[in-house]
Amino acid sequence: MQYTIADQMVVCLARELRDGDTAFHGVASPIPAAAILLAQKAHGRAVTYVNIAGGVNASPRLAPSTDGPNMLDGTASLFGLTDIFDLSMRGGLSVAFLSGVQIDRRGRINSSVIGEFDRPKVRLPGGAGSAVIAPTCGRVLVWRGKHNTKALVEEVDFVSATGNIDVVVTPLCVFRRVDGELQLESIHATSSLAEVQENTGFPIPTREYPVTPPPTAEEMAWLERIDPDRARDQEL
Amino acid sequence: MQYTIADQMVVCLARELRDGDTAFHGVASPIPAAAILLAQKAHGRAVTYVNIAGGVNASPRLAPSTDGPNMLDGTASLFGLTDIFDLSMRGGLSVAFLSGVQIDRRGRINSSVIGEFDRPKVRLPGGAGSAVIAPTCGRVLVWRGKHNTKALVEEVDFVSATGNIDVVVTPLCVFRRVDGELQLESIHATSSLAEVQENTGFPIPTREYPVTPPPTAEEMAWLERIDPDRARDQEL
Amino acid sequence: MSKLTTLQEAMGRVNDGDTVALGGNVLHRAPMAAAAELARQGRRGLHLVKTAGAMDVDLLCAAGAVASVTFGYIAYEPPYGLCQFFRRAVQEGRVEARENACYTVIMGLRAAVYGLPFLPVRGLDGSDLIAARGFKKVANPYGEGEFVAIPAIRPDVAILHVQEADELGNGRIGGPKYEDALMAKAARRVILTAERIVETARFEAEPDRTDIPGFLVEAVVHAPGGAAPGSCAGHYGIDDAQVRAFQAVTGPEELGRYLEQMAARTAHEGVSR
Amino acid sequence: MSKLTTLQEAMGRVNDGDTVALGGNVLHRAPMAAAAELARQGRRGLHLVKTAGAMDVDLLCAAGAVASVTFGYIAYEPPYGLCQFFRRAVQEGRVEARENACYTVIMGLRAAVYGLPFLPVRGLDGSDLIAARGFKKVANPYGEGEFVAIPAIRPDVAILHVQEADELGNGRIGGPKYEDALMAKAARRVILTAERIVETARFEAEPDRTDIPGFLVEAVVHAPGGAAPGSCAGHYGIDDAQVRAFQAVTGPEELGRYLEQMAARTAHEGVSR
Repeated sequence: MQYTIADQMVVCLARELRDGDTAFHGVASPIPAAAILLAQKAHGRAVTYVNIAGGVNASPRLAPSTDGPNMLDGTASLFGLTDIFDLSMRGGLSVAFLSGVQIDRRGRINSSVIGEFDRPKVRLPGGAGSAVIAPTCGRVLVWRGKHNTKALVEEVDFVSATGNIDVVVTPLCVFRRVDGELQLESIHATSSLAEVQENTGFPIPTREYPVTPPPTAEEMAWLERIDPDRARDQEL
Repeated sequence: MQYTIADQMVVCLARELRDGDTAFHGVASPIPAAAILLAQKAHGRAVTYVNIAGGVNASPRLAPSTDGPNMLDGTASLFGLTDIFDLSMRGGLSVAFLSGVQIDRRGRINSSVIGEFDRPKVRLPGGAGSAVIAPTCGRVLVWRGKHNTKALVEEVDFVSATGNIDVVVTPLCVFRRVDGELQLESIHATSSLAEVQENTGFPIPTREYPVTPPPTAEEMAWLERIDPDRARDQEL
Repeated sequence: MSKLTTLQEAMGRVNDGDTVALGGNVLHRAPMAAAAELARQGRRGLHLVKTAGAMDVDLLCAAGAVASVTFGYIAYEPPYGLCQFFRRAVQEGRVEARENACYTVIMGLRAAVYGLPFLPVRGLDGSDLIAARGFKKVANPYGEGEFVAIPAIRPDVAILHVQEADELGNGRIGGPKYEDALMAKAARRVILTAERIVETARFEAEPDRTDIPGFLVEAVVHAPGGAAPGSCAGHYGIDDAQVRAFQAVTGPEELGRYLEQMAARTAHEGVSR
Repeated sequence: MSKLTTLQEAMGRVNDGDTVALGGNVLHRAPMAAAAELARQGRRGLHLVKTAGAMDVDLLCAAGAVASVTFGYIAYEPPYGLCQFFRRAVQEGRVEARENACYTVIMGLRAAVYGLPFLPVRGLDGSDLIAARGFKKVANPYGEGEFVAIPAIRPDVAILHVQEADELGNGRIGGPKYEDALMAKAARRVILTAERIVETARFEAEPDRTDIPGFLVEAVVHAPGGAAPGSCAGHYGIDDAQVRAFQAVTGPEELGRYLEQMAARTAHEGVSR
């Protein structure tokens, strides 16, 4: 079956969601948006889906922007970013999807700067809500559209956010944080251990790893309906 | 011309309002509500009128309750109690109408208890918002529907609220706070210095006092339109 | 999926000793049917939270259901006077009066919404409430100023009466909103009683008008007349005779009859959807 | 009574050095026409405030109008990449990047709304932002716990683009609300630009749908297309060509031409009411 790397990433993230979860994504997040919708529709997960634009269990037709008016399609109430942050602060958000420019071995995220904070070599976008969400929400699912030694590093230049990071999904593989360190959990069928090792800034032990289960036909059929314009591919 | 004591009190309070004021009243406040509406309509004062129910420049037909749905009549937005408190805290509320069961010589208000706080002789309703409004809003206009030595006291049993109290209007007279003490400013035409002295719990110097200007015919005509059911009389 | 249930079942979810926030304000849109049902079920030791309460608080005090009330104002508006059951219960030491300013109730609820144990607040300067309630202070770490710290108020349950709800728990309030939406966010659990149960499509058509998001709500009760004898905007005004009848109640037997009558009115009107 | 004025006059009320909150989020309902007019008028030293900004912030940085940006996120969403003018200005030391979490921008604005110099906040644990930004801490006076204190953010002016406004300043937002209403309350002054100017009766008919109460607003500008080339819910989507044309601008002359073209589009469409 034909599928893209984005499809694989969406499916990996969707499979992380559980009945009873309340899950959030912010801006620039078509892959997480597709993952939440896939978990609800294809996997039948009872997930409460809140997005930055204010939709609650909305059914948007996805676009590269995940902060626009389409994100309210089908919502019965507005529960915007401010409400979502508050919810996380009081312990009511079980899953958040976060990304970062750098992610390090300990699962810490940098979206702020390369170099000095006050006079950076590269000014990055900023961590958005991650600094407050990561320590307060139940589980953080991290995705990153690039996997190279600049993205997956031994130690971030700056800790924008750290906390309950559970999983990191990249175009090559899936990491899970165990005892405070990212461990390689599975390698996508489209990649290899050698490729992961070569493109990761921290050591990956050489041993047998499972192959990430690829998207099923049913998942792909649902993805076609959820994201017919393939916004998810724009992230890679 | 025929008028009631409540009419006189409304008129006294209305005359205190100035162009540019933002004025608030809470529950159980038909006299202040009538005063604000009178200042807007009869005196042509450019007052922004916010009420506890959320009305902004509403034109309610008054009722004994000043917290019900009628208080939204004609409003173009909702700006409720929470918003009004916040507004006062950031310095944006210029006038608040407050009452109290006891009011003392220094203009302090007690609506909490007679006797000990924890095991009171009389448990009063509570100061509502007065404890935070009195110190933060521009000017507090106090009204009290009874004038006797239990209401106007040398010293309150409990300070529910204190702060920018400017004027106290009673069925008998008008006090203004000068240098931290209430001073008798005028006596209503329906009362006398002897009656004020007899019914006030702190000394009132014997001298000539102005007569409070009674309601004018125009004011009375407007009051008839603003409060045709005479909710204002219910307070006395 | 449906969260619709009976008033009896929903109020059965409130436990003795719970902290209970009540929506509405004075005699307007207070959850009266719910309060009466709690009283009828003999709930005990409740810690009530409300900015400005009236008959809801008074009725629960009359029934002996209350351990404390956190409030800014507990009284009727004219012409109904004070809440005599509340007043006597406090004076006799049966109920603790945790007086706040209405705003400090709001700030306490906000602290709970923000996941904080306290919030600083402006105001209260010179008020004996600071000492009487044992409020502590925090200093501004960036400059001058000390501020009273209001402890978080996190209700176990918020009981709110709304004009319209759907079976998923979405709620729409007509007329004044009061502090209901804040209570819904501050509380661990939310129970709605509603004049009308409507289709979810109605909320989807105008989601900006939904005051209570359904996913915060655990139970919805169809309770037409649920704010009576207080008012409910767009439905009914204050029922003067019934308020006065309650105020005239003396003794538990009369109160019992009054509560049964209230229950009968709601049950009768509540048959159809 | 009418607060209606021209975009030129309204933006003339913004002073060099002002702290300016911008409504909307990324490329959605940002006050683009207003930002372009500020740039065209040569405003300098602005302190911008926004949770998630994109072309509005980038354009003002390109024009050299900006001294600092208080933000959680400054970038486009895919496929437009980073805000290169902002990025270079920060890297070259011309603009100070006051990075926050989006939530700490919100808490800073809330502090201003509540008249407080700071608010405690949960979260931020382990983030280098605490040290980098010099955030101090406050202790919970009632028990365990220390919390980062976020200094108040009180904008001199909030500039918000809304779908509908009346001449009194009432504003209604369609689609996502973002942080606009909070900004309106936090700021000393509020300026609205609006797709449509409507009669006040429209607000009076549904006051619960008014997002910005008119009495907080000092000027209203009829600016159809005022969020372009970003989107405005119910009116238009993102104008891909115009976003890319801006990103391709090199040098002040090209920028000047781009700004004049934006101004011409708004002025042309803005003639009739």
